[in-house]
Amino acid sequence: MSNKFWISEKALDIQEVVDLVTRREAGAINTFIGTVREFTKGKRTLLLEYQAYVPMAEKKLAQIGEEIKEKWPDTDTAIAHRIGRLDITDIAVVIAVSTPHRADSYDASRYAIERIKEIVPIWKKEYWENGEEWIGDQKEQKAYPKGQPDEEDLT
Amino acid sequence: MSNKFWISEKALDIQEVVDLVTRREAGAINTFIGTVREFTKGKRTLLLEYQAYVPMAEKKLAQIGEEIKEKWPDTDTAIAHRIGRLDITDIAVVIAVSTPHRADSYDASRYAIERIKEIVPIWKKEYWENGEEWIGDQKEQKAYPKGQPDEEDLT
Amino acid sequence: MNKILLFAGLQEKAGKAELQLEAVNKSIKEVKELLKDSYQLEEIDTSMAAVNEEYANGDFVVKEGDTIAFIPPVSGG
Amino acid sequence: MNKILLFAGLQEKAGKAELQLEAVNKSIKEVKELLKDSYQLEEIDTSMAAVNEEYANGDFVVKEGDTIAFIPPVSGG
Repeated sequence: MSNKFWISEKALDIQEVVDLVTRREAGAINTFIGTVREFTKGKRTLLLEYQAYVPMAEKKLAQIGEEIKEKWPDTDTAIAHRIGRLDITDIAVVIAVSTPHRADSYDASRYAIERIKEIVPIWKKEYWENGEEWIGDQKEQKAYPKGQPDEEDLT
Repeated sequence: MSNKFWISEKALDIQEVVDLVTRREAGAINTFIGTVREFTKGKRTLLLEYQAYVPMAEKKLAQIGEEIKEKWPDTDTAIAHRIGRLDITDIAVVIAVSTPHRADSYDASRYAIERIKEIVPIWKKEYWENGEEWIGDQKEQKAYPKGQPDEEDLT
Repeated sequence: MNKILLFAGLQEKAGKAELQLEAVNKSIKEVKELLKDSYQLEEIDTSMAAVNEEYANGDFVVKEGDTIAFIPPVSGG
Repeated sequence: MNKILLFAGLQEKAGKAELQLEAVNKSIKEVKELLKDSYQLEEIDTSMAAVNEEYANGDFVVKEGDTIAFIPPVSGG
């Protein structure tokens, strides 16, 4: 696998991810940073715990990078996702996509975060004042009634 | 004016800009980083020089932040633009927008870079092997035939 | 023999992250039924399966040494 | 008296970034004509004007002490 797609137990460094895609051919780098939000639908989160099937998650992150390269030629992508316990405002994920022109950097970065939420085996447990729960299918678009996502999600 | 919108003669620090918009209510931070690209339309750039009408440019950056707040409630924006001589891969601009949900962070960040190219008094001079030129109207959508941009660009 | 990996809610419900199971020549669908019965893992019906770190359909037939992971709806990002 | 600021290509063509001009009661359009004649600044026709750091139209009338900046098409970002 590539060293541009990884799961980390340590705090993520935005600059480190950006450096991996910085290059002379690129004029634009779009970065998406997912942070731990305190309130979701009015409910206060105390902390989060992320778990991953690490080797497969890293493969799937790299697959997203390949998909992006096919859809938007001349892009370079790096993605890091943190696991373990995270406090409010901690960074859970950093995506960086460099492209020669800016429009593609936005589109490809957006594609990456949507795909992460579809195919990468990472799970989030929310801890509230009165309980805790593993969150699933937060896109609320699919319940995987057949026990797996649709074929087109996986290829 | 705010301290979240500034023109700098020194190298920009991505983390510094991101820190300005990180907050407990936000789950998403979109960052756009404009870097100096080596080739534009097949022509090799050696270096760039940026010039700004500094006080007005900082006001206009802050105005873009206000426009974003009106269009996408509950956003927080920071923008830094560098001036002076920049080498290939150096960072010219960093935009960071934090929002509770990710879709808005992409849209607002994209809005910011487009508006910068419309209303902020900053100019770029490209140096090539065989010459140099101040670049203008790089959006190639308007030539300001009336001597100023349309009213709706400025409000 | 086969290694079975469980994650997130499945892991908590089963009380373990990993177990050994003789699943050779069984389909993923059959393995799911087996685990559902043994560990009351109803949630496995809404989980995906991965064999050797790649998603696999319910009719995939397990071979000796395959590692099978059950993947509840993901929530990264 | 009024301070006039020039930027980018305008500044290079004029050979200066700043000059003093008596522009009180003149419109921006008239100031442009004046500068065009004095400095061969044809590019000023495609430039915007800002008075005291805010964009102003061609019919804006200059007051004592106003700072007028001429802003060629911008190319930041």
